[in-house]
Amino acid sequence: MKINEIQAEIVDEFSLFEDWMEKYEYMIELGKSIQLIDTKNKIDANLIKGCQSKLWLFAELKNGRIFYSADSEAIITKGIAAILLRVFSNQTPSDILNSEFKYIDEIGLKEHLSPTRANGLVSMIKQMKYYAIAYSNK
Amino acid sequence: MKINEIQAEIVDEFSLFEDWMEKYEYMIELGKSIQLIDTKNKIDANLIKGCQSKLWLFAELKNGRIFYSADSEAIITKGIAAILLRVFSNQTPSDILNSEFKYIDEIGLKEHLSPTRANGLVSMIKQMKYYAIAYSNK
Amino acid sequence: MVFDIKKIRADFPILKRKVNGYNFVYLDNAATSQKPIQVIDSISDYYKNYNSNIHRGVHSVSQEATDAYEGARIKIQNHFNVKKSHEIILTSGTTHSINLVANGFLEILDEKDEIIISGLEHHSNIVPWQMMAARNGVKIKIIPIDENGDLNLNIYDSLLNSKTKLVFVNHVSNALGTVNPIKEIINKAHNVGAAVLVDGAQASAHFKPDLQELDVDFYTTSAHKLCGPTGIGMLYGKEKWLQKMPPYQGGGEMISEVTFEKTTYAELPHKFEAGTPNISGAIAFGVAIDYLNELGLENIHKYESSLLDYATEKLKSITNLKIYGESENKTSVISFNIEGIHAYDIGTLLDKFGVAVRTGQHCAQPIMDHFGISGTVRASLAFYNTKEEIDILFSSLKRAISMLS
Amino acid sequence: MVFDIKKIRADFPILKRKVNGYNFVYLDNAATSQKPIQVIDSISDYYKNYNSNIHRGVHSVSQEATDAYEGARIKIQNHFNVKKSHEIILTSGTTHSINLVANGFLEILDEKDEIIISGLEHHSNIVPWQMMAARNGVKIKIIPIDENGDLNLNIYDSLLNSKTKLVFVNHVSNALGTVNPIKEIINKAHNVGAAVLVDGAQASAHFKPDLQELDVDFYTTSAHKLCGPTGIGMLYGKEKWLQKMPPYQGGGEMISEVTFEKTTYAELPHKFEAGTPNISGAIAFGVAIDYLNELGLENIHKYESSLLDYATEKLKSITNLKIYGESENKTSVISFNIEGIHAYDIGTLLDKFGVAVRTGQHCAQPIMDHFGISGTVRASLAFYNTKEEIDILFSSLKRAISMLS
Ligand SMILES: Cc1ncc(COP(=O)(O)O)c(C=O)c1O
Ligand SMILES: Cc1ncc(COP(=O)(O)O)c(C=O)c1O
Repeated sequence: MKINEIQAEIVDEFSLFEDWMEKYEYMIELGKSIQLIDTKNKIDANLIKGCQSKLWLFAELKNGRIFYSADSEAIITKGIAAILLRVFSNQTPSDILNSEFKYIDEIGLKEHLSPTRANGLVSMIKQMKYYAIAYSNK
Repeated sequence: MKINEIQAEIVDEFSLFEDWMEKYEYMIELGKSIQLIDTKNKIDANLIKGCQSKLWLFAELKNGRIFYSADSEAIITKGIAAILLRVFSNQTPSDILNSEFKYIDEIGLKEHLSPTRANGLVSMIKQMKYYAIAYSNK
Repeated sequence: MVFDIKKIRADFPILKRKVNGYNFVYLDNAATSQKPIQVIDSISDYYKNYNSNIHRGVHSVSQEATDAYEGARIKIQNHFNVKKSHEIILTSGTTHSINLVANGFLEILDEKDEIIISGLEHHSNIVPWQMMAARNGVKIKIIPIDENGDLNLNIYDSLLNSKTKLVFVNHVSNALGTVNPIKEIINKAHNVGAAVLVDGAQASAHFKPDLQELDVDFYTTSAHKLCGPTGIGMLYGKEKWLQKMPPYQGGGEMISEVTFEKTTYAELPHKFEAGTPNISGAIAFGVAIDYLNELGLENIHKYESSLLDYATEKLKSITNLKIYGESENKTSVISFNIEGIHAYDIGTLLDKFGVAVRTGQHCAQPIMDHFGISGTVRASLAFYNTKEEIDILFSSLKRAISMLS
Repeated sequence: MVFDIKKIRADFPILKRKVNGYNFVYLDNAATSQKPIQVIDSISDYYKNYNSNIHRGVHSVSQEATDAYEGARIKIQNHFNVKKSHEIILTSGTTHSINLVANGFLEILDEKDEIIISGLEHHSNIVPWQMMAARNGVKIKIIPIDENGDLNLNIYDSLLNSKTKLVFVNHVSNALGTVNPIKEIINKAHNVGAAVLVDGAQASAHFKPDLQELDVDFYTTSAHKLCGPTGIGMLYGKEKWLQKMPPYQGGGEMISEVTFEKTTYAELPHKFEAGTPNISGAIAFGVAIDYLNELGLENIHKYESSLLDYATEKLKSITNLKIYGESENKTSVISFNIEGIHAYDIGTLLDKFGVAVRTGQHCAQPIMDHFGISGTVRASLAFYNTKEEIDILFSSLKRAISMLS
C-alpha cells in the first residue's frame, strides 16, 4: 500500500470512535503491538532528543525498503510511534522522502506533533526521513 | 524668624499667584537673588549628587547659626534652592534638625522634592541637615 | 477572616475557561501561578495611562512611572521586612538573581574556598554555581536528602568548615514541596562565617518570610510564582554584600559617569539594574504582593494545608501510587508516580480531562536521580484551588490509570 | 497607503490624557515608545486566557503559551529576515543582549586583541565592553565623531587591522538621531576578519533592517522602543557565534542534563534563555511587530521624515537655538540647547505645558563631552505625533524661553 493510502486507512479507522477516550484506548492498543526495536539497538545512540519519556528509533533497509522499529517508555508516545511506523515502514526511501504526513491531522494527532511539544514525535518524523536520505544513497 | 514662620510667610507670598506661570516666574526671580556660593567653595566636593544640573551647597557657622550658600546651573533648581536657603539659613543647628519641611508642599514644590526626582533637591535638604549635625557637635 | 473561595476565584479570569471540553483544573501552580484581575489591570493601566521611561525624565509622566516603580520596590521591602529599600534589587527573575550573585562572587572566591549546595535545588540554583566554579575553581559540596525528601542536616554539619564561603538552599523545593529548615541552615553557616543564599521562588506564594529575623544574606524570588507577571523578580542582598560585589551587567542606569577611559558605577540599587527595567512588571509585582497580603499569607497557608491533607489522603487510596517527598513540613505539592505507568502518559490523559499537572524532572534532575526515577507527576495546589478540583483530579486519575493499565 | 493619523492615534490610549492641565504632547519616544491597545490587550489576553509556564508542560494551556511564545520568535525572525529561528534569542532588552555577547567573548579574546567602539554609543554599548576588557585585557579603540554628529569613517579605516576582533556601533544614535552607515562599517570590519554588533535599539521603530543582507554578526533591540512592552528584547546572532559563545546565565531551560558532576547545555536558542522568560512580554513583542508592519515601516519613516523637517525648520527659527546632530541621514530626533539656558529648565517648563521631552546626557556622556556640553533637550518624534503637536512644542518653547531669559 502507498503511504497516502495507509494514512487514509488510519483516518477511516479512527473515524469510527465516538470520543477521545475510545481513540486513546485504541492508540494505547497500537502501542502494545508496535514493531519493537531489538534490545541490541535500544541504545543511547538511537534515542530521539527532546522527549520527556525515552523514545528509541531504528531502521534497516531490506530489498530497497525501509523497516523501522521503535520503543518508548510512555505508552501514548509508543502508540503514536506505532502509527508512524505503520505509515512509513516497508516503503522505499524515495516514497518516504516525497510523502506528506498530513491526513493524520484529521485523527486529532496534531496536538502531539507540534514542534514545541515535549514528546519528541516531530523529531522522530525528522529522524525517519534522515534514515530515508541515508538509505537512498546506498 | 522661626523656620515655621518663614515657611508660612513663603506660602503666603505664593498664594497671591493666579497660575503656575506667575509662580515659576517668581521662583526664577528668587533664583537670581540666591545667597551665592563663593567661587572658592564652588568645587566638586560641594556638589550635590543626583542632579541633571550641577548644584553646589556650602555652609558656615557664625555665632551659633548656620549660613548656607548655593548655586546651580539651572535657574529653576536655583530658585528652589533659594527658597530652601531662606527657610534654613541663619538658624541654629538644633532648630534646623528639629524642623519639618512641610508647609512648602502647599506652594506646589512637592513635585520638585520627590526622592526620585532628578534635580537633587531632596539630597540638598539632606545635606543641609548633615551640616547641622556636623555643626551641632562643635 | 473567612476564606471566601468563591470570591477569590472570581478574581482569576482564567479559572473560568474550558480545556478539551472540561472545566479547567489548574494544578501546575509551582510552575507558575495564575493572576488576579487586579494584577492584570495594573499592567494595562500603566500602559494606558502613565507609561514612560523612568529615573532620568524631567517630565510628569516619567515621574509618575518612576514613583510607581520605586513604590513597588518599597512594597517588596516592607513585605519581606527588609531594612533598606536599596537592598532590594529588581531583576528579571530568580534565575537572573542567582546568576547576579554568582557573578558577584566570581572574583571574591578561589580554589581554596568551598561552597555548599543543597541536594534539593532547582537547576537555577545549581548551574550558575557550576559555571562560577569552572572559572574560579571553588569546590562544590552537596547536602544529600533522605527518603522523605528532607535534607540530611548531620551531613550538612560535617560539610561546614572554615573554608565554606557560601551555602545555597531553597526555602521550599519545587519538585517535592519540602520546606527546608532555613533558619537552622543559616545559623550554622554563619557560625563558620559563610553567607547563605535562599532561593525563595517556591516559598513566596505560601509564606511571608521576615528577612531581618532570618538574618539571611541573599533571598530571591520570581513574581510569576506569586500571582505577579513574568519577566520580573527580586534579589534581596545585605548591603555589605551588594557593596562588595561588582556590577553584573553594564549599561544605562547603573553608572554615574562614563568616559572611554573610566566609568564610575552608580549607587545601590541602580548599580545592579542596568538598562530599562521591566517597569510594568515591577508595578504589577507590587500589586500582586498587595493582593496576597490582603488575603493574608497565614490564611493562604492554612487553607492550602487543608487542601494538601485532603488531596494526599485521596491519592494515597489509589493502589500502586507512590508519593515522593513526605516531609512533615511541606507546601501543597504532591509529586507522585503510579507503578508501571509513565508520568507522561498520566499527564497527557489528565490534560484530556482538563486537569493541568506537570510531569518530568521539574528542573531538579539530581532529586530524580536520588530516587532513581526519570520523573514524576506533580500536582501543585494554590489558594484558589478547591476540594471539588481535587475530586476531579482523583476521578480523572482513576480513569487515566484504568485506560493505561 | 494614506497615513490615517487620527485612526492611528485612537489606538494609543495614553495620548488622550492631560498633563498639568494641558493636552499631553509626548516627544520622548526615543526613551520609550507608547503602546497601541492591540499590544496592551495581548498582555491581558494572555493572563486572562492562557497563562502557563512554557516548554516543559504536557498540558494544553502550557502548549498554547509555548506556541504563542515560539510564534513571537518566528514573527521576529521574519521581521528581521533571519535565516533560522534559533538565531533569535529572547532577552530582557538591549542591555541584557549586549552583556550576553560581552560575556560570550570574555574568554574568546585576550590582551592581544582589539575592539572598536563607535563614539556615538549609548552607555549600554560601552560599559559592558569596558567591563569585559577589564577582565580579559582587550584593547578598546574609539571611532570619533565630527561636528555634524557623523562617525569619522577615515579614522575608522585606520583603526581596523588584523588584531581587530569586534566592532560595535548603533544603527541609530539615541542622543543625536544619526543613522550610521552600518553596511559600510560591517563590510570593512569583515575585510579584516572582525565581527560586528549593531545596537538597533533606536532603529527598529523606524526601519526594518534585512539582517541577512546586512550580513551583520549580532543585532539587538528592545521591544519597549518599538511599541512593545518593557522587560523584553531580542538578540540576533549568527549561528556560528551563538554556538561558539558559552552560555551567559545558568538555570532552568538552558540545560539538557544536570548532575552535580557535570552539566550539558541545551541547544540554541534555549542555551541562552535560562529561567522562566518574559512570556507575556515576548507575545506582546510579536504583536507590536505586527502592528508596525501593518502600518508599514516605510510609511512610518516617510511620515516621520516630514515631521522632522517641519520641526527642524520651526525650531531653527528660534534665535540662539543650536541643534546637535545634523547628519544628512537621521531619524526624527532633535537634540538642542538654547544659549544661556540650561536644558533642565527648558524641560521643566515644557512639562508644565504638557510637553514631554528628555533632558540631560541621554546615557551618552561621551557625545556630550565631545560637544563640550553637559546635556541637551531632546525632542524625539514618533509616527503618532502630529504637526499640531510640533506647533505646541514650538509655542511652549518660546514661552519657556521668555520666562527664563
Ligand atoms: C542606542 C541605544 N542602545 C541601548 C539602549 C538600551 O536599551 P535598554 O534600556 O532597553 O536596555 C538604548 C535605550 O535607551 C538606546 O537608545
Ligand atoms: C525552587 C526554584 N528555584 C528557581 C526557579 C527558577 O525561577 P525562574 O524560572 O522564575 O527564574 C524555580 C522556578 O521554576 C523554582 O521553583
